[in-house]
Amino acid sequence: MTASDILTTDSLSVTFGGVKALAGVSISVRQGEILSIIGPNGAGKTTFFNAVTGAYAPTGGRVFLSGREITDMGPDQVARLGLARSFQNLKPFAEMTLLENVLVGREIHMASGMLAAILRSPAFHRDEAAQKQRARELLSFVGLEQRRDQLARNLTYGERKMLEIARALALEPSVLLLDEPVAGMNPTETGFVMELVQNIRRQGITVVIIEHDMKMVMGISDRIYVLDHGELIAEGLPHEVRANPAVIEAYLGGGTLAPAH
Amino acid sequence: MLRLTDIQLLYGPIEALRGVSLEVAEGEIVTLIGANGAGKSSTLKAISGIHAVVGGSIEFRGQRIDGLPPHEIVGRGISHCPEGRRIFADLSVRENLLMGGYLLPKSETAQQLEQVLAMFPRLSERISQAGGTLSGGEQQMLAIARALMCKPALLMLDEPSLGLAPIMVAKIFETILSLRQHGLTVLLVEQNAGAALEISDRGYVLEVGSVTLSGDSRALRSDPRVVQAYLGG
Amino acid sequence: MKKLILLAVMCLATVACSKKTGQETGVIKIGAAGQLTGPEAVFGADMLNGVKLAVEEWNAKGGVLGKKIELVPGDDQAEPRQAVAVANKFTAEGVVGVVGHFNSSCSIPASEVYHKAGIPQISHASTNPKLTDQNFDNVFRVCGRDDQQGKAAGNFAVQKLKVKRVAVIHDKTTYGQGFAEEFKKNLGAGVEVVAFEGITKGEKDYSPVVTKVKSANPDLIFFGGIFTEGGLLIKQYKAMGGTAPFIGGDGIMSEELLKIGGPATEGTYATFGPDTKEVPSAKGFNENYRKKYGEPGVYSVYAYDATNILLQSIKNAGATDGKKLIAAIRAIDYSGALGHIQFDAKGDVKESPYVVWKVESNKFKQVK
Amino acid sequence: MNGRNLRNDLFYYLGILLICAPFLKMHTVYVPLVLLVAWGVRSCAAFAGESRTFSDIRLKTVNTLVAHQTLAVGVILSAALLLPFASSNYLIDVLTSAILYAILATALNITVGLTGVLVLGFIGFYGVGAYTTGILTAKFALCGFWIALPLSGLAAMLCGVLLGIPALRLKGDYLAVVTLGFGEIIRIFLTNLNGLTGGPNGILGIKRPSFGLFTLDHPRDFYWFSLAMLALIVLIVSRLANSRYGRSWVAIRENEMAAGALGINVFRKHLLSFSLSAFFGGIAGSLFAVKQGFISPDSFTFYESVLVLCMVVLGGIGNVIGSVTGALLLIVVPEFLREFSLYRMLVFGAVMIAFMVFRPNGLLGSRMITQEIQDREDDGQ
Amino acid sequence: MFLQHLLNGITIGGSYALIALGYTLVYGVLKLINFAHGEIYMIGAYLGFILISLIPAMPPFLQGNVILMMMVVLIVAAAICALYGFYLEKICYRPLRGAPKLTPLISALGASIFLQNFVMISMGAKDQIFPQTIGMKTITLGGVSFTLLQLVIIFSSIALMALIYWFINRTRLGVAIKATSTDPYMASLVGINVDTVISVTFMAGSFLAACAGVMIGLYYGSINFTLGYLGGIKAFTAAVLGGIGNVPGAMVGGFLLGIIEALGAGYFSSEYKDVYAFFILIAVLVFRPAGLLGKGVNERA
Repeated sequence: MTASDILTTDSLSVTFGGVKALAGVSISVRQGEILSIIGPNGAGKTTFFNAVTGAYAPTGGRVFLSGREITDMGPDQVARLGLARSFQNLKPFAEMTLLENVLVGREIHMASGMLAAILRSPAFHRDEAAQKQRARELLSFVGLEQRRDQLARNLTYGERKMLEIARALALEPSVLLLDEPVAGMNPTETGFVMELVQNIRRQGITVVIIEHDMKMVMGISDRIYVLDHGELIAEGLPHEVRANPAVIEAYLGGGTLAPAH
Repeated sequence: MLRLTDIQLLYGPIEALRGVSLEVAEGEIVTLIGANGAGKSSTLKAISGIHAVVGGSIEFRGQRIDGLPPHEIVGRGISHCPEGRRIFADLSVRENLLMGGYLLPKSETAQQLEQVLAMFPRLSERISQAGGTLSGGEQQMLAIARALMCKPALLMLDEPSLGLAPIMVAKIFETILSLRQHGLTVLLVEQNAGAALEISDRGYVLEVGSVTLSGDSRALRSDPRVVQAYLGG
Repeated sequence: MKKLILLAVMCLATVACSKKTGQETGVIKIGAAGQLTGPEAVFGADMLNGVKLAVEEWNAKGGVLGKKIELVPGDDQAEPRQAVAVANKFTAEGVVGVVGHFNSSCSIPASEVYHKAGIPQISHASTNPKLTDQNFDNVFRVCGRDDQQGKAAGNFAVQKLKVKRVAVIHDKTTYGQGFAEEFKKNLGAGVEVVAFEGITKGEKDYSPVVTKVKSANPDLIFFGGIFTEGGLLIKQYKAMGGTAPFIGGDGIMSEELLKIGGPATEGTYATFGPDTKEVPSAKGFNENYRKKYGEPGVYSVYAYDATNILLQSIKNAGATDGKKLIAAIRAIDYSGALGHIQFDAKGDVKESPYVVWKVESNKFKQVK
Repeated sequence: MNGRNLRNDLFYYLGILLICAPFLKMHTVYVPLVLLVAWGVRSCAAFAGESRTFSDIRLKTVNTLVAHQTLAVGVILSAALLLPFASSNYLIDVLTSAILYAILATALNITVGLTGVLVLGFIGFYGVGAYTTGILTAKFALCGFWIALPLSGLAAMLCGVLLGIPALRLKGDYLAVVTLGFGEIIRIFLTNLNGLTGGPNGILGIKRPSFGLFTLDHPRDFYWFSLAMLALIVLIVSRLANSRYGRSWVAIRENEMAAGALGINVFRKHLLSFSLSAFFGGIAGSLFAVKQGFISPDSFTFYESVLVLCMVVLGGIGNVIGSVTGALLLIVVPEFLREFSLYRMLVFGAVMIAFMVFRPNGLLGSRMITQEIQDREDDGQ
Repeated sequence: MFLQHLLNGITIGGSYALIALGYTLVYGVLKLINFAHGEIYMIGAYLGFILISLIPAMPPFLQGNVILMMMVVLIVAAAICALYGFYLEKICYRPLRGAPKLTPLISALGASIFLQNFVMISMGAKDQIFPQTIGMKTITLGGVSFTLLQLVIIFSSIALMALIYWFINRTRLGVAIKATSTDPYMASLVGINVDTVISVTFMAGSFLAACAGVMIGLYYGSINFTLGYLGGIKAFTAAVLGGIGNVPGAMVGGFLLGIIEALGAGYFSSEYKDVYAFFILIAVLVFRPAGLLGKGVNERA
């Protein structure tokens, strides 16, 4: 582990009822980079995210964030330490407005206590106003500012993805994990997300992406890891990975119909 | 074979389809492309009776089918393989397939099962495994195989390549092509517009709940508007 | 829309029809409170019929003080909260006196409401000592007290049956458990209580308790509770090969016990009031009741007499005013279906009316 | 079309009559009753889907209320304050009961409505509160009501924490059954711990609270006192609901995993909502004890738990005002039905079905209302 | 002693299991706790009683054959009760599909209150006494006492469970129920009439509950209109104990609950009988949060 590594795993393993979903994966994410993790379905990519963020308890190995071990921490602790994520199958808070969705992400930055909330003290109002302002900024960052007072259930699929990103950014994380951010999007929309991810990185946030869309992966990644059957089978720069025979065999395929334009 | 005339569909107060008209002829592969929320999946759901249309008509082989419940529509020969595969995770592969042939007379089930398994040899290897334990690609195969069990005349596939590795995507498209050789008509909804148009005969472009462009697949692939918006230049 | 209007109209019509039109003057209202619905509705029905019978008889004779008597039923669902609501409703409607409630846990909180309003309450079945121990001047009961009954049962077990080992079962209710504890208290040092068990009311399977009791090998099994559970207990105990006789209280003293328990109930004892069949007025009660409502329940006759006492007192007092009426009840010397009734200072019946009954050839017979 | 409908209708009504037949034997008078109920519930179902009139009226009412919030609250409160002058002790008593249940429903709404945790044994907390007050003020006469009141809340809260620590790790209906078990366990302990709780005999002689020399003895005074407590609790709960606490609760209700990933300690927030709701439940119990003056295990049955839950759902899950309205309806309506005597609960059951079929989202709905307004405005533009 | 308690537990556990199956089946397809199911069980018991009281009016060839007669009573009562399940779903639950999760709970409760009072008013609040029929003679074997009827009841429960297990796993309709449980949306897309499947599920559950009701009535000899309340709660607990939605789980849970209660009441204090069951339930759920045989609760998006 070098000083510039912000997130590292050391032979991380997860077992479900005897089946190894993740078999000793060691990766390191460098400060400020955009890193992609690709691999066939069931290779363990989402499991990897879940294990890193504390949603699953790893059965072996260790995880470090900014040099601090987070292996056995719960998801909320990990989040407080600056690791945010989005979900593959979207999980917006459907019965809350967009603004409230993002405000939930601001929760860990809020200072006013219960008594202040009951008494509606000036400190409470100040805190609420400041966080609402920040939430609005984040919504406008992902292009949803106009719809801030609508319920999240009324968003389209693509908008929900944007909302999830805004919500994750509300944590002010140092690392952002995105699980298939452009799945089901057309090239125009994909372009927008790529732009967004670049902007996020420009704010100094390290981004880790799971994605199948090779245009996106090859287009913005600084480095790529390839997982298969819970193991790392390749890593490197985009053009290296694309040319790696093991990756082609397990994942990319050689067919003309493969959308790796 | 299938004709949609000016159909309208509401999700609560939101108008999902604002007058979609399209046609599918016997033996064709027809693709619907469009952005998220344009109404592609809604169109399929309207056809299979999952959501009731509030206006317009749907005709299949000359008979109105709008307003019928889903199971009757399946009975008439339209099979809908929905987005996200939706395998019955607790049921075995065999049970999944048998459920696909739920409406077949008992005497024909075994024979149809054999035929479908012949098309997907991988599934016969896993015949008594629970559906949920299959890999993503296998599940997609199972979903298609299940949709074929009811001997449909028209197969509707919703985003069959979604979330699959590129190598698997290629296989799925090969499978769709081979289905046509078996005499099946296919209505395909795909995000992967390039690949979809490549294997289909005709295409429709949906935008905000209505059809804005349609025509021969080859023509669509070279239409600058399509290229710009859906094929990514 | 049309349908909805029609629905609304029908609902309104139903409500309107069920309401009495206008305030009838010239009637005397008396309340009858008990559980008319809910799990113990059978007791409510028995009580209501008893009260009805008395009221009808009085009305047939021209009412009291020249006015007709109107019966106001109040459903407390055996719930203390509802009992208070019923009590308040009675006072608001100008009821001059109340027969009820059934459960002690309903009678006690309701009695406070009646006390404040200065209305007499005569309970027909609340046997918990606490009810009259509150020393409210307006509260009376025609039934006995658990301590009296527990004493009667305990003395009988020790002196007549000369038992050495007793098993006690109760149904965890105010009545059942209270009675069981009083019984236990009165057994004295020479008797060993080999088991003290509680059961859940409303169940059908009591085999675990019965198995346990049987293995404790008692000479006598006491049951504090109601005939429904009593019948099942006796039946299941005998089916398991048990031989000791059961003894219970007014709660099991019912034809229903014999039906539920079948032949197994033979030899079962129960403490209860003396045989009313020998009292001429009771004979009349039994006949009239059967004619109208079928077989009387255990408490029907208590409700009937409580009503008669209330109405007789109104007649004696010559007024429906609370104070006078209460004084008249306290002073009454009444002979009715239950025999001779006078109240002591607390509002309890002066002479403890308990005797012991035994099931012989499928009938309850008084033990001489 | 009519032919098919007629056949369906015939099938429906005849079928119902057929299955009821064994029970109706000689009681032919019940036949129209059964048909009426069958028809009524069905009409509600048909009507719920087909008209917007009711929804329009409701929207307008809600809009007006929202627009003149302060005024509306003022009017309702002063009406509630003045009501006792115009009504009998009976009505006051019924309303006081309704107020206590409204407190319970408001408290339960924190877990069921806001946090999305189904609790089926809520009456257990009510019982603990009531008995704490009973034991402290009457049984052992250790302290007065004003000390017992907060202690009752705290005792219930302690139970909430003790139950919550193992139970809140469970999900959905499993948790619900554990809380059901808790309610039953509390009741059984109340019945059997004779030395402490008086067993099935309960505790008698709990005094009404007093301010100095002035005792809240008249039903009217106690009504005002309960009303004040309700207002206070509703205020606290609605303010919490509209703060970061409420947002975290709703976030957990909507999606636990996502809430956790946003740094919310799901377990701790669950426990907080659970113990708060237990606390207010205990407070309601304490009030109940002094209102009745007598408590026994009979008041804390499973049926009561479900009744409170009904109030929350009936008013609209997650809606604080809805809970109060639900409590009012479920306590007051059965009182009106007393006219039906024996048929009271029968009618009540049918009304409950019909109501839910007619308004599946509860009387006031939850957030859906504001959303409906929003959507309509969007359509208009 | 131990064997006696065990036998007692198994007898009552069989009826818990039969009722629990109804909860679990319905929960599977609708993810709904059918709170009125206990009343269905009660109605079943009453139907059995009504039919038995009609026996004197039956043809003589039936009256002569006790076993045949009981079979007829059981099947007819259960069949009518299945229709109660059908109408319950049609009236109280079907209009509420897609409503918030707790809404059907309230209409279920309404139905429960309605049915209870309906029976109370039409049949009276008194206990109804079954005629003392067959097999009530006590047999004692090695210190364990039981009646012939008890054995018949245990075996019938097991046979009925085997029947339902076969139905769910081996028939096309049964597998369709399983499919609908996993994914009703997809089920409709393969041509399953989901409404029919749900109706069938309710009917099957009610059928079993009615069988339990009739057997309990015959065995204990008396029934009343409040029977469904405790029976319902106990069976529901049993279903959760085994893992709600899981068919074998309901059976295991039912028997286990019966045995726990019998042993608890027998060896400790019977006053706390209901508490043991809940304590065991809490303990089981703490270690196996989805019940004994339940699978992990799926994370739903």
